[in-house]
Amino acid sequence: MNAQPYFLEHIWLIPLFPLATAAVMLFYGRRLSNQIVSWLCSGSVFLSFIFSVGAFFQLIAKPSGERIATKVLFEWIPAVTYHLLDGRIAKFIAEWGFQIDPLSCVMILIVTGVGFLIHIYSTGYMAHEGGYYRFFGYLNLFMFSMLMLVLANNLLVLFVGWEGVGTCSYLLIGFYFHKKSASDAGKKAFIVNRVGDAGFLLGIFLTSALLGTVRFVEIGPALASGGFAIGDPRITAIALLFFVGATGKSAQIPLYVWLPDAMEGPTPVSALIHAATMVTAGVYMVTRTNVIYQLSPKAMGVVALVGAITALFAASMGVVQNDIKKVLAYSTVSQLGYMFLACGVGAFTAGIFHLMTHAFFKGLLFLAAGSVIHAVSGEQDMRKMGALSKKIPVTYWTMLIAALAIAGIFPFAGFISKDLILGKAYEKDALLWAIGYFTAGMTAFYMFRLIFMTFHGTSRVDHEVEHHIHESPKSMLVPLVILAVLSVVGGWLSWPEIFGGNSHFIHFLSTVVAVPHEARMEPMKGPSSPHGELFLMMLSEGLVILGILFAWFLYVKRADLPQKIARSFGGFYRLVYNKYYVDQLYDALFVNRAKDLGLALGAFDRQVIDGLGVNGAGWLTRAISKLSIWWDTWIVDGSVRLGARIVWIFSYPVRLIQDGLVQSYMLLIVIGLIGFFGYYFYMARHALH
Amino acid sequence: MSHLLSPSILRLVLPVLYAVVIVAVLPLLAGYIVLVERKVMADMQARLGPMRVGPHGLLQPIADAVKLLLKEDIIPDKADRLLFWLAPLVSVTMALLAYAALPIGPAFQIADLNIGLLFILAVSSLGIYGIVLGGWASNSHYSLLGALRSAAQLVSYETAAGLGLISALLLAGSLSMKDIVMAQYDQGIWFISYVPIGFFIYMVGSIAETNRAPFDLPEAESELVAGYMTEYSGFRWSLYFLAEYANMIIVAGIATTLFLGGWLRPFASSHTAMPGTSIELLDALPSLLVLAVALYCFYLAPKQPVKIQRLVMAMAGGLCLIIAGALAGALFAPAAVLQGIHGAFWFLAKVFAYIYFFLWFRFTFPRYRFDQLMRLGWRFLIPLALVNLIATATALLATREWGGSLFFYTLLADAVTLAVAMFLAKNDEVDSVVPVTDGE
Amino acid sequence: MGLNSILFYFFAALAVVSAILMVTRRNVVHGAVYLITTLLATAGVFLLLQAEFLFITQVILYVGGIMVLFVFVIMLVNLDVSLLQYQFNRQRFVAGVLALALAAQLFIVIKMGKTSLFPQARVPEVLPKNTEAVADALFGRFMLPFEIASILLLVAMIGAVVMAKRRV
Amino acid sequence: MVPVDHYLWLSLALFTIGVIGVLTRRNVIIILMSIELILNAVNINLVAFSHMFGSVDGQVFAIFIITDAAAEAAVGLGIILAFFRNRETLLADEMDMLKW
Repeated sequence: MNAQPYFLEHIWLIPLFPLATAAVMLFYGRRLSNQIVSWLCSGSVFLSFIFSVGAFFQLIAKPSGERIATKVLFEWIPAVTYHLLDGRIAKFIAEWGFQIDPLSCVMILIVTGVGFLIHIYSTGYMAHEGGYYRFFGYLNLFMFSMLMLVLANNLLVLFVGWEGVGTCSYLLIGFYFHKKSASDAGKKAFIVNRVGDAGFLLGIFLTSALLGTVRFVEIGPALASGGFAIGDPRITAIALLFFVGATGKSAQIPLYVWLPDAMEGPTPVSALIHAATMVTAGVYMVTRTNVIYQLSPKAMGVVALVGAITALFAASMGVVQNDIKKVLAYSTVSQLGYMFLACGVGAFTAGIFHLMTHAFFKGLLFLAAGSVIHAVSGEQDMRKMGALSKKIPVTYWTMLIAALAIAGIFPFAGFISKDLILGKAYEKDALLWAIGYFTAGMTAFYMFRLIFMTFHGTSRVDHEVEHHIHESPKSMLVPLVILAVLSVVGGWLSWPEIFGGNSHFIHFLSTVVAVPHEARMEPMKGPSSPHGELFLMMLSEGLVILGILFAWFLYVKRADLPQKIARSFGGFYRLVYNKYYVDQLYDALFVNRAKDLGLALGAFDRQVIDGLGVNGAGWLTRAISKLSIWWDTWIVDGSVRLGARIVWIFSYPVRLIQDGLVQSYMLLIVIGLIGFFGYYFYMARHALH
Repeated sequence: MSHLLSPSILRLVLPVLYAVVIVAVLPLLAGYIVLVERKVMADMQARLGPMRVGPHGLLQPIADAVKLLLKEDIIPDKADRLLFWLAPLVSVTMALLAYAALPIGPAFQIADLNIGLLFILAVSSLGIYGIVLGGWASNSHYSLLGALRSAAQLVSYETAAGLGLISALLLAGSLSMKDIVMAQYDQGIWFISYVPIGFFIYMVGSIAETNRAPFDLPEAESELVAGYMTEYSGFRWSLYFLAEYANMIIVAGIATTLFLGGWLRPFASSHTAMPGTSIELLDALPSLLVLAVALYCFYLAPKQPVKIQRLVMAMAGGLCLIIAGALAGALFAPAAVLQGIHGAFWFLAKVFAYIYFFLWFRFTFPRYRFDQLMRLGWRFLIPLALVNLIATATALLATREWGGSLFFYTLLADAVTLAVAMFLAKNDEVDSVVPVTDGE
Repeated sequence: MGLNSILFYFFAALAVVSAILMVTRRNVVHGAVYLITTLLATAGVFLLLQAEFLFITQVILYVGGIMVLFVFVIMLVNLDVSLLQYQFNRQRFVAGVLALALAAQLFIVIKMGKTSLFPQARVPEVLPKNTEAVADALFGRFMLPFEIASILLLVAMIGAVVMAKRRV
Repeated sequence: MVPVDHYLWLSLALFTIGVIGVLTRRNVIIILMSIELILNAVNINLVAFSHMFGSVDGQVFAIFIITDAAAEAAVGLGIILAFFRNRETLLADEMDMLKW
């Protein structure tokens, strides 16, 4: 392997910095002051960010065809030779390897950049919380896992990161472990994720069994050499299993239920893990394995459909939520649906692009929401807010920018990425586009419902809280401002060509998505015309503005209307407000059945195994040992004692000599000497004669 | 006359003569050392000391001796008569026997044994019996405890002191006292400059061996009345006393011989003749020194308050003047006589300087507790002496293997030893916080 | 009969008489003193045999070291009661006879060997530097035994310390 | 000039006295001292022969024996001290616990 430039050669250091500080925090953190903890943790993430930027620049310095670098630290599972399902022999190698290409480069920039900002934010937000070092330890452990995930060069290492982020998510959701709802939410997230992980793991097994490799760079060639045709059911199976994993991690139907509950964690955690980075791991994974998906139109269809339905479904739930963070959580689920929709229609790069812009504005939304919550002394219910815009102006303006971005107002970041997806969806299927289109309108509505309920109208803040409302400290505001700027300009990285741009970002990523046997793909439906694209944009812009106006009408102009509407659509409102009773359905279908199974197994354990097996064996052993005791006492011991008695009798005369007196022993020595000399004299005389 | 002084006769006669001189002079010397001790003590405590008997108390030792001899000789009722009688005799015999190998000058030595140093050590180690048996024979608890303490102390510190001596022995390469001095002459340097730490160890060890303060536990009056000497009185007691002071002189003599160049004058190896004569420049030093003392006496004489004191001071000055004259006159005598007289002068000067240190320590340091004493011996001095010995041997080996200055290497060795000493002292500090509860 | 012979017989008589007194005395301290006398007399014999180093070793180590230890221990465990007890045990007569028998046998051996076993005493070479010669032998051919002896001493030292501790 | 066998007679005498002491005395310390006497008798032999053969080997052995005697005395006296502390006796014929 020829030597790579410095930062590409040392990409393995990027996850190592947070790991080191995480170890320090978790082992020694208790003894460190908060200031040292802040400096250490933020510093290590910043260092990672510097290395990521360095790697980015050294990567784009290369010609576009060669933008990939691999670094293998050591062989993790040594080579195992085995038979593939079709009888070929393959060598399985899993190494602790890192890979950087445009896709992972984008991801590490997002993770370390947004992560660093959120670290800064957290130093302000968590300043007065107990377990400061613990929080930062978990956070840095998460950074490590996430970076492992996106830098992995094979599925197994990716899976390690995947599980690592899951664990950290669990730890951080349950950070306030003394609160039952928080620890329950943590467990829920963990268990629901296990379902998806099981699918992912099966997918990895199937991949290694079919293709004989888990390295990303070798999957494409393996597919080609394996002779898998488009639509091969085995490939579809892999793709669907992977997608099961992705639905778990990225909160898609049917495994989305954990994400809204995950809002029990501290707000920076929601921003970092449950908006910007971890939940997008599924999108990243699907994109990373796009060669597989591209071979399976059916799987692609499933991905697109699930994404679209999730987007709509979650948006509808977001409309009626009153908890500010829950609204954002459903919004996240909805936006993730967009990304999967993009992947499903083959626009992987558009999905990643939306992932990035979403990281900016959704991270910003969460952080701003955290700032709001901070301002109103921990209150999260929007019904108890209102008219805050004057009191916390920085938070207000940054949050407004984020809302505009997510709603998709031109020229904010969300507009560009979302319309890219909608455009691609339209090219693929008009129905998908229609769902996405409608969802965009709903997004604009609920986001501005949030803005208006929180910042405008009349103040519904509790009286005693009223006095304490204050703008957050600088450490929280600076990240807000930076993210606001990014939410505006983030989209310009890929300025659409119809506006005279050249889609830099899309081209940058395109090498990752380039399919080796693209020729076999069925051609896209109808080439898009610039005019059509422009038309679609106008159309969605119109709907978005309509949604904002509607929100304004309902929550500012006629603030009494929403309750009336809710009352007149009572049944439907309750259905939506209770999240379509999905949690109850899952409880009835799975959770309680699992509990029943556990009870049944417990009963079996007590009755059959303990009762019959263990106690029966015990009784039998006792019976046998009684017999054995008799044998031991009378036969074995008896014979021993008999022998001893015999020896004792015969040894009696010998014992007389051994009287324990040292001098009589010496006397015996003297007698012995005399005997020797006597013998000597006898022999001497004998010899003489 | 010449046939009487023939070498073969002299070889037999001279040792006997020396022995007689030593045995005769030693009690007197001991008495006057006591006087000096009392005077020094008085001076250090800002008082006059004995002044009554004779001018400036000069006849005090003789009065003391007479008193002791005239005292009633008491033997306790239940004492073991044989051993009670034998013990002081053993003490004083062994002390005097050690003088047999002590070279007071190049010729002034009773016997030049080739194991001279070992002989002195052996004989002085037998002195313990005098103390132990005497303490036991007195049939008194104080005596027995004193004797046991003394035995333990002597055995402990004999080791340390012996190990300290060996570092100098390594440099000399001989056990003969005379050869040791000659080795220092040949190397042109006193061994104290090579092994100062060995000298220090020997000094501490020798104080303990002679039961002097601050190591005078066997006869600590506040605890044991007078230790092993409690039941002794009169002449027997004075024998012990004599033995103690004789031992002081012996250890001072050993230290002088091994570390301070014996009878050699300072810069013994440099020979610079006085211009125009064959007399060496440095040989004039003794007489000049004594002359200075004489002049000082004359200076002080008129200032004395009482007439008799003025007179005595002037007489002392005159005496010194005579001695100075004799020392100066010896310059013109044959070389052997010159060396004999000057050697004795230098040797005695060094011995008295060493003994002065003894007195000084006695009036300066408080007494040790017994466990502290044992800890100092076993946990500080002996390890230190071993390290010093190894370091010195290494220095010698380094000089032999790589060449270069022995002084440099021994300097390094001393530095190492000092570092170890600090370590040991620090350790001791830590340990001494813990009270000793498991002792006898 | 030269001076050497006179001294030898003097020392020999002193040694034997003190040895007998040592074995027979009732008082242990006296016994120790007589043993010391014997040892010193033996040291004198060594000196006559021109073994100066051994002489000094005998005096320093045996008399000045080991016997001091003995005297020390005797004083620690001194019991007035022991003076009133029988000093000899039950087997004393048998033992005495047997010991004398052994002595007689040895006497015969020496008598027999005097002419045949031992060569006539040579005129001893004067060993001018006895200490150096012993040292050369000790640190030359007998290096290994010397080291073993030092190990033995170390073991004995540790053993003695352990023994003498109050609680074992 | 003293003949060699005279040293042997001296040695034999001391040896026999030592053996008698070991065999007949009750006091343990005397027994130990008698053992020292026996060792000393051996030393006389060694040195006498060393002198006779004009070699220092015998003296070296004597030194080893003295070393051995020192070790033995140290351990033996340690045992005596420990024993005395426990049993308040020094008589050898009262020390008979070490039997069958």
